[in-house]
Parts: sequence; C-alpha cells; structure tokens
Amino acid sequence: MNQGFDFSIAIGGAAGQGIATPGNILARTFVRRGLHLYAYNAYQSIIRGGHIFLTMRVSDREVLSHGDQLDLLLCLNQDTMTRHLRHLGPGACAIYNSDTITPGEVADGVQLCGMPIFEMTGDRKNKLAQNTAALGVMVHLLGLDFEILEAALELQFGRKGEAVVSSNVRVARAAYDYSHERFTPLPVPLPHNEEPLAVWTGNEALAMGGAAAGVKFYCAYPMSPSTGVLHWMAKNARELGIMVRQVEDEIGVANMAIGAAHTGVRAMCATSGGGFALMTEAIGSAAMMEIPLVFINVMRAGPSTGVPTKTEQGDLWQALGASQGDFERFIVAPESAEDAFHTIGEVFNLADRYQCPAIVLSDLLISEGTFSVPPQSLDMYPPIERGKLIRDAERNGTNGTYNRYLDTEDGISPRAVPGTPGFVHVVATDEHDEEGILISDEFTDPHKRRQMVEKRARKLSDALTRIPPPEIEGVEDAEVTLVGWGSTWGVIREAMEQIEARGVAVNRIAVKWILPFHADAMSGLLAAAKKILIVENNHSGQFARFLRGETGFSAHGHIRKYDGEPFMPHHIADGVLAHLAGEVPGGVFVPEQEIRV
Amino acid sequence: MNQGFDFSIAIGGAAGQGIATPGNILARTFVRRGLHLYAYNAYQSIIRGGHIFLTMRVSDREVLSHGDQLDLLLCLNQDTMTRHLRHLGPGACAIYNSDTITPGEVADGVQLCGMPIFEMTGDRKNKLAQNTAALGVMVHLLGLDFEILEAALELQFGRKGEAVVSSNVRVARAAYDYSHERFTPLPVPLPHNEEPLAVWTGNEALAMGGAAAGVKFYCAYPMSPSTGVLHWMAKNARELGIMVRQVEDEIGVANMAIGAAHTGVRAMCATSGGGFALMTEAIGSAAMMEIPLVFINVMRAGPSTGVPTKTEQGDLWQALGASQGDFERFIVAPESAEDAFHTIGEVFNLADRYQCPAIVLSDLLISEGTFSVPPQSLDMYPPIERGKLIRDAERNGTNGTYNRYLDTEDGISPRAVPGTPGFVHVVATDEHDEEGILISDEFTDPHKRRQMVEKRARKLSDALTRIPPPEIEGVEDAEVTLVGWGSTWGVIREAMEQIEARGVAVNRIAVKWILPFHADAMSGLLAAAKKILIVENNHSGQFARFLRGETGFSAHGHIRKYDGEPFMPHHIADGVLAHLAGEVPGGVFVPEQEIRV
Amino acid sequence: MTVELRHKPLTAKDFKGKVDPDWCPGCGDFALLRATQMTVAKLGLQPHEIVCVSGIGCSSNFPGFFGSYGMHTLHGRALAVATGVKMANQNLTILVTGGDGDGYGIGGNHFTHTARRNVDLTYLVMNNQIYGLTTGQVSPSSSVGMKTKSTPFGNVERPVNPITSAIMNGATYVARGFSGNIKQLRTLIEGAINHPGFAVIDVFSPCVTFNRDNTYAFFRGRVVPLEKEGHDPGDWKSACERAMEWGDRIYTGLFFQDPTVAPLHALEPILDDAPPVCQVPEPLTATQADRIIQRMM
Amino acid sequence: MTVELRHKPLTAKDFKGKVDPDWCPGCGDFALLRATQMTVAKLGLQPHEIVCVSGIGCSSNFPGFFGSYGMHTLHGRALAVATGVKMANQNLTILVTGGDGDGYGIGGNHFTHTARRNVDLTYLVMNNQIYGLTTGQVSPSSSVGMKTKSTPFGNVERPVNPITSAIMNGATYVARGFSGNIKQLRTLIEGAINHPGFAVIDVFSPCVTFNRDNTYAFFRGRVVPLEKEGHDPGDWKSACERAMEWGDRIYTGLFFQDPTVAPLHALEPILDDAPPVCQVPEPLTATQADRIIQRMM
Ligand SMILES: Cc1ncc(C[n+]2csc(CCOP(=O)(O)OP(=O)(O)O)c2C)c(N)n1
Ligand SMILES: Cc1ncc(C[n+]2csc(CCOP(=O)(O)OP(=O)(O)O)c2C)c(N)n1
Ligand code: SF4
Ligand code: SF4
Ligand SMILES: [Mg+2]
Ligand SMILES: [Mg+2]
Repeated sequence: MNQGFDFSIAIGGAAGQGIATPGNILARTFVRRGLHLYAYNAYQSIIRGGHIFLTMRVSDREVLSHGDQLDLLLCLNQDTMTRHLRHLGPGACAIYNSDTITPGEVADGVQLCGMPIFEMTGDRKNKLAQNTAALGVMVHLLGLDFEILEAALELQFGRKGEAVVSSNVRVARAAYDYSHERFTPLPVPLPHNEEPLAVWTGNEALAMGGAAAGVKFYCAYPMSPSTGVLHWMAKNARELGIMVRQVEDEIGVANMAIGAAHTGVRAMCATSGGGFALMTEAIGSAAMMEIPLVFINVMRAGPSTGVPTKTEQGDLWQALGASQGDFERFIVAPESAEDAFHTIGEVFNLADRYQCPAIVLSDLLISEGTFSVPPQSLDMYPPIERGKLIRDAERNGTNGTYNRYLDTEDGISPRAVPGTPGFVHVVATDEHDEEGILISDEFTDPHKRRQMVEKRARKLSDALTRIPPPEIEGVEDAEVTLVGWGSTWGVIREAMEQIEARGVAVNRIAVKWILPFHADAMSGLLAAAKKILIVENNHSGQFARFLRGETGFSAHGHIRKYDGEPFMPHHIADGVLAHLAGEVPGGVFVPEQEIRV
Repeated sequence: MNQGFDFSIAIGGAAGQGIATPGNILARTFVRRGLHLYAYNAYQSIIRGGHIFLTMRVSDREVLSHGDQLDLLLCLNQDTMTRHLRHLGPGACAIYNSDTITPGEVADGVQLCGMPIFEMTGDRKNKLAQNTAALGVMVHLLGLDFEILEAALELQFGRKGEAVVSSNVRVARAAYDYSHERFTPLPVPLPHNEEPLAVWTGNEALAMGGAAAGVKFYCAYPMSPSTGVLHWMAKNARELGIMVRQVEDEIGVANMAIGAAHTGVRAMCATSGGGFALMTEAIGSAAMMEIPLVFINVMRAGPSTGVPTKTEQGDLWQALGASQGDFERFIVAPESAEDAFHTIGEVFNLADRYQCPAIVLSDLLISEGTFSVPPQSLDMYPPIERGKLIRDAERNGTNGTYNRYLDTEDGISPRAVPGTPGFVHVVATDEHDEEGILISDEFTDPHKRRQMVEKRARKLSDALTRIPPPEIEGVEDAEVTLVGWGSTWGVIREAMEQIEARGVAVNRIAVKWILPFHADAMSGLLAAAKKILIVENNHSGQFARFLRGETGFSAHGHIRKYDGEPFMPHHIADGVLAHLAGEVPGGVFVPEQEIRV
Repeated sequence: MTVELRHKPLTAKDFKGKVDPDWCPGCGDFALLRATQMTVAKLGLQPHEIVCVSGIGCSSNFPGFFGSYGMHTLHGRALAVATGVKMANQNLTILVTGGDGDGYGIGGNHFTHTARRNVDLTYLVMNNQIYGLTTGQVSPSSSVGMKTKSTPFGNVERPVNPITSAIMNGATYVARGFSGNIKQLRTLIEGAINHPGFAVIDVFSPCVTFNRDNTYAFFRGRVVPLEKEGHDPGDWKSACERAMEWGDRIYTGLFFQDPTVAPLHALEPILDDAPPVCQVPEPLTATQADRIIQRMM
Repeated sequence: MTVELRHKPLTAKDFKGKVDPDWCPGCGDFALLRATQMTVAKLGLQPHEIVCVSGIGCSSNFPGFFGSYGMHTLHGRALAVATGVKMANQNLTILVTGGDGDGYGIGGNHFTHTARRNVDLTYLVMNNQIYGLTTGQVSPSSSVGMKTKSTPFGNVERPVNPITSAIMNGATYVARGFSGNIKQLRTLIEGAINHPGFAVIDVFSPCVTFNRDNTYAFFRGRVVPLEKEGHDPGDWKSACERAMEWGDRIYTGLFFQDPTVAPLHALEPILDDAPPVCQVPEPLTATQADRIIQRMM
C-alpha cells in the first residue's frame, strides 16, 4: 500500500519471557530516527506463560494500524514459530534461537535466521540472552549501525548498572557479527527523518491529556486495560502536584472523584466496563448535583469479565444507558492516542461549562496501543475554561441571595465551591429547587419539578455548537461510504487506501462525539451517500442501532468483528468488496481472524 | 366518559394522619360489591407531615387510571382543603373536620360537608376520629347501609381488640347519623355486582406472580417504590416456603440471587433505578454464565435519587444499557398489575428456556397503584417450563463428556446444577470454551471467542416466536395512532375514549416486550399509520429513540410528562388535539399538571 | 481564600439550614442536629468552612437542615464523597452524617476503608437500628428477633457492632452517643472535630415511628456514660469489651482514641506545605510540561 | 439427590480441574490448591457435593483448577454469590476462594455481612498483599511503605487486618495459614469445612512476581504457629492481640472459634426439616394459592 517505507516486526513468546524490553528498545530506536510507528500487543490475562504477540509497524509516514503483513518475526519460543511462521511471505525473515526452536515449513523467499545462542554467548542459563541477541540480528537486517543499538542498550539498562549494560552489548555484538556473515539484510534500509518523534500509549495520552487540562485529582481502582492511566498518574503525581488515590472499588472511585470535583478541582477517573457498571449510579448523581468531571471507560471484550486483555467497542450502550433517568452528559470516543490527549482537554471544558459529567470511551486498542507522535503537535497548554465557577468571594452573593440552581436563561447556574464565604448551599441528588431545597422532602411540586428538569436540559441546547460536526473524508460521490466511530478511525483510513487500490471509490465518516449527537449534520451526510457500510468492533452493531435511533438511517451493510482482536486494514477492504459483490447474505460481514494469537 | 357509574374519591392530608386506613376500608368495601377500582397515592419522601393525596376511582366497569375529576374530597387538613377544593365541580362534595378546617371559595353546586368532630364524638384528643367519621359521612353520601361500614371496621380493627372496634363504630355511627340529617346523598347510588373482586397493588402482583411462577428465592434491599415486593414476600415466605433475604446492598442482592439461581431454584429480586445501577454488572455476569433469573426495576422519577415517591418511565435506556458488552437478555414492561402478575410467569419461562437474565420494568404507577382484579382471572398455576435443566443424574452425562456450554444448534446447552453427580463443571464470567475453560487464561483464541459469542447470540434467534407481536387496538385507518409502552397502557386506553368523543378516530399500539423487539411487525403497523404520536412518562423520549433505533420510524409527535405525576386521560386527549391543530411547535406536547399534589 | 471576611461570633442558630427539619416529631435526629449546631458554634467555625456530607435516609437529610456547605449524595456513599472533598481541600472541616443502613449496610465498605486510611472526617451516625425512610425494614444494626416489615417473624441475623468494627478497622476516635444526652453528644462532637483523623460517633437516635424496641425508654434505663467508669480510651481491649455489652448496661462515651496516627492528608507528600489541590492553578508549568515530553522521546 | 451413586474413596488427584494451574511458577496459590484437594479427599467429599466460588484475580482462578462444581464470578462478589448458593441448597459444601483485593478491597462489604450472618462457608483468601492479576498495584493488605505500580513512592495507607476484622464482624472460625506450611493449612481447612458457620482462613500466599517484600523468605523467618503457643481460640482478646503482631513474630493457626453460634441456614424456619428450596417443586399448592387469593378480597 504504502509507497514509502512500511515494515512490520512481530515478537512472540510467553508472558514472562520479556517481550517488552526488545519492543521498547526498537520503538525508541525508530522514533529517534523520526520514523512513525504503531504497535499492538496481543496478550492474555495471565502473568506467566501463555502467548504474547507484539506487532510493531514502522513507516516514514503516519502509521494508523498494525497492518496486514509481517516482515520480521522474532520467535522467543517454539509456540510462536509454530503459530506464526506460516504468516510470513517472500522477503520476510524469522529470527529464533536455534538451540531450542525448530522452524517448520516455510514459504519461498522467507529467510530463516537461526541464532545458536550458546555458541554465540557461551551461556546456557541466561534465558533473556536470546532477546538481546535478536536485537543484534535485527539491527543488521535493518541495515543499522551497531552503535545505535549500543546506545539504546545503554539507555535501557543503564539504571541496572554497567555490568548489565556491557553483558547485553556483548551478546548483541556477537549476534550482530554472526548475522552479518550469514543473513541478507532487508532490501530497503531504515530511513532517517530529521525530526525525532515521541512515543506513548493511549493510556499515557489520556493521563497526559488530563495533566495538561489541569487535572489535580485522579483516583482509580485497577482494571485492565485502563490501569495504564493510573500508573502514569502515580508515577508523575509528585512532580505534577496531582493527588492520586487508589480506592477500595469503583463505586468509591466515582464518588470520591465527585467529592473532589465539588471543591473545584478538575477530577478524573478511569476504569473498564465492569468498573464502569459500578460507577453508573454516581455518574447520574454528578449530573443531578451538577458537578462536572470526567469518567473514562477503556472498553475491553465483554460481556462481563469477558476477555480482559482483548479489545472491543462493546460499551457504547452501557455509556448511553449509564444510570437511571434522563440527565445531561457528554459522551466522546477518541480516535487515536493523540486525539485522546486533546479530547480530555476539550471535554473538560465542556463538562465545566455545562456543569455535568462527561464519559470518554476509549478501548484497549487505543489505550494499550503504542503510537508515535510528533511532540510539537501536543499542546501542553490547552485552553482551560472553567465556566461559571465561583472560587472566591470577590464575586457578589450572600447566603441570602445565592441560589446554586438558579434558573437562568441558558440553564447554567453560577457554581460556588465549598470554602467560599457567602455562597453556602447544599447540593443534592434528590430533586431540588433553585435554592437546592429538596422538593421531595419539603413539598412535592410537579411544576417545580418540571422547571428543574427543563432548566438542566436547557443547558445543553447550544452544546452542539461547541462540538465539531462529523464530516465526509475522501472523494465526493464515492461508491461506498464507511462509517466508523472511535478507535477504528485509523484502521479504516488505511483500509480506504486498499479499497481505492482495488478500484473502488470510497469515503468515510468518522464519528467521535456521541452525545450530544450532530443528528442533522449526520443525516445530511448520510442522505448524500450511495452505499453506507458501518464498521464496528462488536457483535450487535451498537453504533448502527444508535445511529438509526438518532437519524432514522439504516446502513446498507455492516462490517463487524468481535473475536477480541482488532481489525486489520484488509479485513475492512475485504468486507467492502464482499458487500459490493453482494456476497454478504445477512448484511453483516465478519472477517476471519487469520493470525492465531 | 364512562356511561355507567364512575366516581372518584380523594383523601388528602399529611403523612402520619392515617390516610391508608380509610383508603383500605373503602377499597375493600368497593371490591366486595364487585366494583372495579384504581387508586393512585401521591405522596412525598417524608414519614410525617408533608402532603399525601390518595385518589380512588370506582366504577362498574374496568378502571384503568385515576381519571380526570374528583367527586368526593376528604380533607384531613387545611392544606388539602386549600390545595384541592378548587378542583371540585358541580355535584361534588368536600368532607372535612369543621373544628379545625375552614373551607375556601367553592364552585357552584359543590356540597360542603363539614363534620363538627368534637360535637359528634365528645373527644378532642383522638386525631384519627376524623378519619373514621369521614367514613360514616361517605357511606351516607354513597347511599350505603351503615352495616356495610360496621363490618368493614370490624375487619380492619378486629386485630386490635373489641374496644377499638366499638369506639370506631361509635364515631362512624355518629357521623353517619349527623350527615343523614344534613347532607344530600350523591344522585347515583353505588351499584352492586354479583362477583366480588379482589384488590392488590402492582408490587403485590409482581410478588404473587413470582410465587405462582415457582420463585422460592427472593432477595432485596429496600428501595421505593419496589419495597412492596419485599414486604409481600417477607410476609408470605413462611407459608409459601420461599427463602427471603434482605441483603446489605443491591450488589449483594443481584449476586446472591445469581448464586441461588445457579442451584436451580427460581430466583428473583426487585429494586428501583439507583439499586438497578448497582446490579447491572451482575446482570451481565448472569448472561455470561448463562444463569436465568429475573430482575425487577420499579422506576421512579430520576435522575439519581430524584423524586423517590414519584413516577416516571425513565429507566428504559438504563435497562437497555445495563452492563458492558453485548449479551442476551429479555426486557419487558408490564402494562398493569394484572399484566405484571402474568408477565413474571411468562418471563421466567423465557429466561429458563434461553438461560439468560430477564429485566422487568415496572414503575411507581403500576407498583404502588391499587387495582381491582377479578380473582378468577388469576392463573395461580401458570405453566412452568424450566428448559434444558438437569437436576438429577438420571440423564446421561459424566464429568468426561458433559460440556456446560455445548455449542448446540439452537445455542442452548443442557444446564446441570451443583449437587448433580456426573455433571461437574465451572461456570465463568470470563469468556470460556464449551467446557467452561477460560479462554482468556488458558489460551486466547479468536476463533473460539467468536464461536462462543455466536453460540450465545444464536439462543435468541427464535425467541421472538415466543413473544406476542404488538398489535393495533381500535379502529382501522385512524387519524391518529398512539404508541405507548408499559404502564401508560391503561391511561391511553381511557384517553382514546375521550379522543373519540371529541370526534377523532384514534387507535393505539401498546408495546410491552422491549427486548427482543418485534421490529418487523412494528414497522408494518407504523407504516400503515397516518399520524403517530408517542406517549411516554419521561423527558427525553426514551422509547421514541429506541423505537427509531429498531425500526427507523420517527413519530410525528410526542406527548410527554416528567413532573413526577402520571398522565391523566385528558392530558393525552389534549395532546392529541393540540397536535392535530398544529399547536405543538417543538413536536412535544407536555401537559400542565393541574392538581398540585 | 483570597478574601478575608470579618467573622462575628456565631451561635447555634447561625447553623440553621434553609428549611426546618421534617423529621417525625420526637425523632432522635433532632438532638444530634442541635448538638452539632451548638458545637460548631462553640468551636468558632464559620458556615463556609464546613462541608456536611450525607447519603440517603431520614438522617441523611441532615445537611439540608444544617447551615453550612452540604452535599446530599447517594445512599451509602457519603464517606467516599467526603474523602474526595477532604483530599482535594484539606482546609475544610468535614462532617459526615447519615444512618445505620447508609453507613453500616450499603456503605459498609467505605466505612472500613475510610477507617484504615484515617481520613480526617467527623462521622456522625444516627443509628436507629432500622431503615426509617423506607418505612421500617431490618437494618444491619437491628437486634436479633426484631420484627420489621422485612422480618415479620423476627430478624435472625446478628447485628454489626459499629464500635468494635471501627476500632479494628483503624478509626482513631470511636465514640457512642445517645440523643437523650445532648451534653455528652456535644462533648463527643467537639472531641471528634478536634481529633485529627477519622472520628466516628455512633449515636443511638431512636426512630419513634418504626422502631418499637429501641426507644428512648429502652436506652434511658440502660445507658452508662463511660466518663463515669474511669475507662481509658487508649485501651482497645477494654473498649471492645465494653462496646460488646448489650444488656442492662449499654455504654456511651468515648471508647477509643489514638492521637498518634497521622491523618491521610498529612501523609501525602504533595500536600506538604502546599495549598489544597483545588487551589493550585490548573495549567502545567513549563518545567513540568517539558519533562513529560522529554520522557516520551 | 434421587440417584445414589456408589462412591469410591477419592484422592487429591480426583479433585484436579480440567486444566493445570497457569499461576507463575512458585506462586503461593499452588500450596493452597494442593492442601484443599488433599483435605476434601480426606474428608470423603465427592466432587459434585462441593461448589467452589470465586471472584476475579490470579487466586480467583482457583475453581478452574479444582475438580468440583465451580463458579468464577465477578471481582469481589464471591461471598454474595456463595451465600445465595448455600441458602438455596444447604446440602452443598461451599468453598469460597479468592484474593486479598477481591475479598478485603472491593468485596469488603460482603465480607463484613457474611461474617455477621455466619453463613456456613469456608472462605480461603490467598493474601499476597498485592493485586496480582492486574500486574502489581497496592492492595488493602499491603504494608505501609510498600512500593507498587500505583504507589511508586510507597503506600501511605494502613492495611486492614483480616483476622481482627473477621472476629469483630462475627465470623465464628478465623485462622491464618501460610503457603509454606501445607500441613498446617490442611488442618485449618479441615477444621473450617467441619465448622458449621462462617470460617475464614487468611493465607499468606506469596506473589513471587510482584511482591518483593512479603516473600516466602520474609514469612519463613517470622511465622509462629499458634498451636505451639497454647493459644485458646475461645479468647477473642488474645486472638486479636496476637493477630495484630506484625514484626519478628507473625502468628499463624486458628485464632478464634465460636462453635455456639448457629449458621444462618439453621436459623431459617422454612428450612426446618425441609429440603433445600432448590428442590421444592415450583408450583404452589392449592392451599397456598387459595389463601393468597383470599387475602386479597
Ligand atoms: C442504591 C439505593 N438503594 C436503596 C435506596 C433506598 N433507601 C433510601 S434510605 C434507605 C435506608 C435508610 O436507612 P438508614 O440509612 O438507617 O437511615 P434512616 O432513614 O433510618 O435514618 C434506603 C434503603 C436508595 N436510595 N439507594
Ligand atoms: C469491577 C472490577 N474491577 C476491577 C477488576 C480488575 N481486577 C481483576 S483482578 C483484580 C485484583 C486482583 O487482586 P487480588 O484479588 O488480590 O487477587 P490476586 O491476583 O492478587 O490473586 C482487579 C482489580 C475487575 N475484574 N472487576
Ligand atoms: S421515620 Fe423514624 S428516623 Fe425517620 S424521621 Fe421519623 S422517627 Fe426519625
Ligand atoms: S502474579 Fe503473583 S499471584 Fe499472580 S500467579 Fe503470579 S505469583 Fe501468583
Ligand atoms: Mg436507620
Ligand atoms: Mg492479591
């Protein structure tokens, strides 16, 4: 597809075999050369053993998915070799410890790079030697100077002391020399761009987005795949003056965050589906008390405990149906790590302006994916708009006259925080009047009740003007319009290139803002589309149903995946062609996952 | 409207003034005469004081709502008089303690029946005397023999001893005699039908429905307006051999019920919106483990704690979005107390057949409403179908060969319960294979994952054949088609008579089964309708959005109410006429609640 | 606070809420409300310096009747919310008010963990041994045998003991009061507010409407103030032993106090000599931002 | 059971699950699994008579590795589910297995209430003082100062003490074991299963991957079996005192037992001489149905 440099490395092994280290070293090496990358790690909910498969795609232009093919396979165990060798095509290489691993049958043109680790290192005990040796081989195959690897090893192991560094360098050097003599480097050497890139995961992006948006209170209960946000926050808390708390459960998390937010601090928390279920009651309470804060749900394959380490876009309806009754909130599904970073700042401003909670729907694909990012594209000082927030008594108001829930024209009432003299009030999850007095306990009054429901609802009447409407991306008048939401943004864009290459004019609509929804704008776009196919990573077509509910539009077909693995670009391309050929009887194309991870 | 006898009594006072007792006595008296009734109690979330307003409508034919007018107002305090006297029209009577209450201005033709309680009883201390005296007055006004009241007092107070009975009879008698001399009885005397009726609340109907369906395990955490189910269960537990447990919270409730259900017992629990929010995680887990049981959510006005004693149809989306991921479940919204009774049996059979949880959406209107019911219409021995349930070892199977999650053609796997020799297995909320082995921990396999998702989803493929499709009720080719769901069933039917009386041909579609949804049948009905108006008791039009999501149909207009009070028939009739007159700018007609309760 | 207002000395009346309590006449909760109002006035606290956080229940309506900042949150969640308030603004005085169902039933887990964290809160539990607002069901502190709407044949579950639980979970100030003894209540509340850590006062606060067993009369004949018994609040064993007594003698007073444990906010290095996080300007400093970016490269 | 199968004497092997444990080599959980398998075999229990209920965590994978009926439920909810199982079928032997996070963190409220209800369950907590499955965050039983991924600068919250909590909440059999002492574990498990009521065994079960502080070596040098100390399990005060010791000496063994409290199912009159509710035919009898209708009229 990519006319330039586009290359995929895969590393497979068992949990505990230390896949992360060579992965990190390679990633750092690539971004320092200004190369773009995206890495997807397929792993299991098990601490030792099992099968882990890290795919890292590198290119001289933006990389938006882990792609379709493998160019370089590093097998840390026999299992990896057995599962994945058959996925290599001509020009690809497989690297493995030939002392312990036997390659199987191999396609023509695949280069087998066996490493006789004992012979190279003289060491039978160091189980991690093969990882370092493999880096040596790779550096040779990629046409890099050994010095680059040496520097990277220094950086990686420096904290562990000189001895560790030098023993790693020795092993790597031996492997480099060994392969220099025997293995043919890849035809296209690794390019070098001027501007170095940075690298992060989606969870780090969410956390950093929070930090940049002024979050000074973060609390959480660990839950994969959201825990990375907690880890980043915990690590950086001291330096950034952020109060980070691990709580006894997600109910405590949500309520504690609400308590904090009520003091005026920007508060955030993250979890995954099951924890989010436990938070829902509190989300409704924040809306009723009109306390703004941000809840992140990093979706994983459900239902229930499901497949904790696999991805899915399965919680859209849970977010839509979170908590009882009608209430005001934002729901947004960021499209990539970089978008996630910016989204947090955007959605905090909205939550603050409209004094209501916001839900961010990330997923494992984004949150645990590793992305490169141009550091200069990150606005570390985004606008911070706190809305009608009274934090000190300079503004007017006394106990006698201040009404927390004043029925204003825009429905938004000036919001004072505890500690401010002259603005004493009580916020309540029971229905209340403008003063905050419970109408359920003082006197029940249907007219006041109606007034307050309408006051709150009115808040959002102009919210759509602050949210960008969805747009058509790509050629006008395309044969096929792909509609996706959230994390499929990247893979759909890459699929579009494949689809065009197969001679089909395609465009797409990427939906990020779920609530409030730009129904009119969307209807306009859909009305103009010829054949609408909705792509989503779940079984029931949650977005398709939502979209029909908002616009009345039924798509012409669907491309869905719910086996825990994310889409690869060709899955979508295949789906489009199958739909066009009329070969999708039920209207739902479900690609077969080839790489058995 | 009603051509026959149709009469409304209202009793107003503060909490603690004992409104329930005269209400109960009247209700018993009416149903024993074979009269139909419906009573709606508007009350506040407060134990003493505030304002309570009980409306009881009585008729010789079925009564489906509390109606539009008041014929007899009993004021237990000045507040009631002040609020409600102005709602009385010609022919109506107001009864009150003239020692303490002053009537205000009154419309022509309203009869004021002041009771000089001290003069009648010689007692200044007995605060409840006015209640009993009022019964005496009412019995006179209704043209009943005093003996009927005497018997009713005997029944009501018998347990408290002879002295209490006789003193009440004495007070009632004095009032009866007093009013006999002074007040004109109502023009139409109370009819008498042969067949006595029974009386119950919706919560009692839900509980009894459970008992009849074989529920032997019920657990709950108190929450208005669902607590009546717990009270009935607790009272009848011993006699019926039902294990009833009050748990520490709703999370415990849901999970305890699941544990019980796993042993093969039919298990049920009820709560309201906030408690349901806490249960959602467990509902998803029941679906994943494939354990059938029934969760009742009795909706009240939200969001959050909301107005705990007021009604709303506000949790449709919460039910639709309960728990993360896609999973199998039923959602049903019964239409009346009687329907609630039968629904529980029906939905248990579905849950058992398809081995998944079911959600019943009742609301305060049904659950705390008092309904008359012909006792012979209650099937106390409904069919009990347990599906593929293995409760003893007579059926074949051994540890070696039994697979709990066998991938059968219909997706339903034979289900064995603990204690059965030869069927040992583990159920899991993690994704698992046919044997029940976790695929997340053992090996992650996208193909198995997909197989299991599809196996579970396949279960419901024929479920719609077991659920009646929605139907058009009323004239064909009507000018207006009203669409409602759940508890508005009764009031919409009564509104239809008013609409017809105003010369508009109207029919309606009453939706009870929400998931799975008869989208095709519904689309057919909607396509044939001229002007579709959706009636619902919430702010955002939750059902309208759901319906469009399922069918693509947008209604032509809406009639909504969200002030905590239920619809009265004329609210809907007014809405229809306003819509027809083109007088509903935003498309949503919201009636003003006149009676300020 | 950037603005210094001159504070006049306040009285209990200044801590009246916007509405009068709508509790049943005679409800035990009135006494705690009054005792609290008197105590905060005596301590010289200002309404805006206090946040009163509650869950849901009759007793949880407290903040609406109390003249300070207030949060009437979800059933069972007051302690979690209050912890958030305190950790985001350690300068505020936090009162947490609620019922036995709210605190020991649905809220039990927050109770345990707030205790072990020793969050600097004053937790006032109006324990009427019943669910009042939902019209009289068994509560986790109802006695065995008690007949309620949900246990018409008598409760079979043993009650929690809030005092021993609190002590064992790590609360550092643990007391029991009685609505019939406002004077003692005031002393206990004063001690609790002054105590730097998690202070729990379990208050026998009779529900005159639904609990026919644990009435004023029931307690009047039984309560024995620990003050008169020479009890040493430093001795957890004796505290637990006395807390377990439930017969002719039922002790009230301060069972346990450990002033040596630091409250949670004092253990958080980011608060060392720092303003509350809610008062720190939101934007990152250039140094902070640069460091973050650097680590990604 | 309508069918009587002849039971051959079983051995620990017969209680192997369908798959081998995938715990990290050296994980403490192996020892508890083995001890449990040996004990149920010794007690002559059959696989179908046992239900093993767990939540989520490394330790909660236990039922998958154990050859009985099993339920692998939600994180923190095992005790609630298990109570449902027991109350619906009192004939089953219920083992509840899980971790410290599962049981004392998110599941803490069920722990409290299951204890006070004295539900007849055997609760085996594999306490590794860390969140294992989520790759190493602080747990409610982590020691102060412990560095984890969520407390990189050291934990500041005091840990729960499961032993004293269990005792004060009303558990009637409270013990502590150590994966390094299978023999003691077997004795404790046997006692727990035989005990009619809520039996808790908190097991030091080192996480060799994420907890570098509380290792086998840490415990080996410190554990002191109570059996050797002449401890009287009837004495709650001494039990609590010894349970609080956390230094050179850390006691293991049976801290507390009270055999006089009836388990919950024995207090439920509807179970008097009656089969489990899951075995009662569903339909109402005519008498039952008629009475119900009568009361409505
Ligand atoms: C999640 C949830 N479950 C249940 C309820 C209903 N509810 C309101 S107050 C209450 C219990 C009240 O008892 P307690 O806390 O002891 O307070 P009291 O009224 O006795 O003062 C319950 C169960 C609720 N509001 N929210
Ligand atoms: C509601 C919910 N929150 C969070 C999680 C994520 N989670 C899985 S296991 C676990 C903790 C495991 O710790 P522990 O119970 O001590 O077991 P261990 O792995 O240490 O044996 C957590 C937080 C979850 N599955 N569900
Ligand atoms: S019901 Fe009980 S607790 Fe509630 S206000 Fe009345 S007396 Fe107080
Ligand atoms: S991570 Fe720790 S607790 Fe989990 S299996 Fe490994 S050693 Fe055991
Ligand atoms: Mg109470
Ligand atoms: Mg653990």
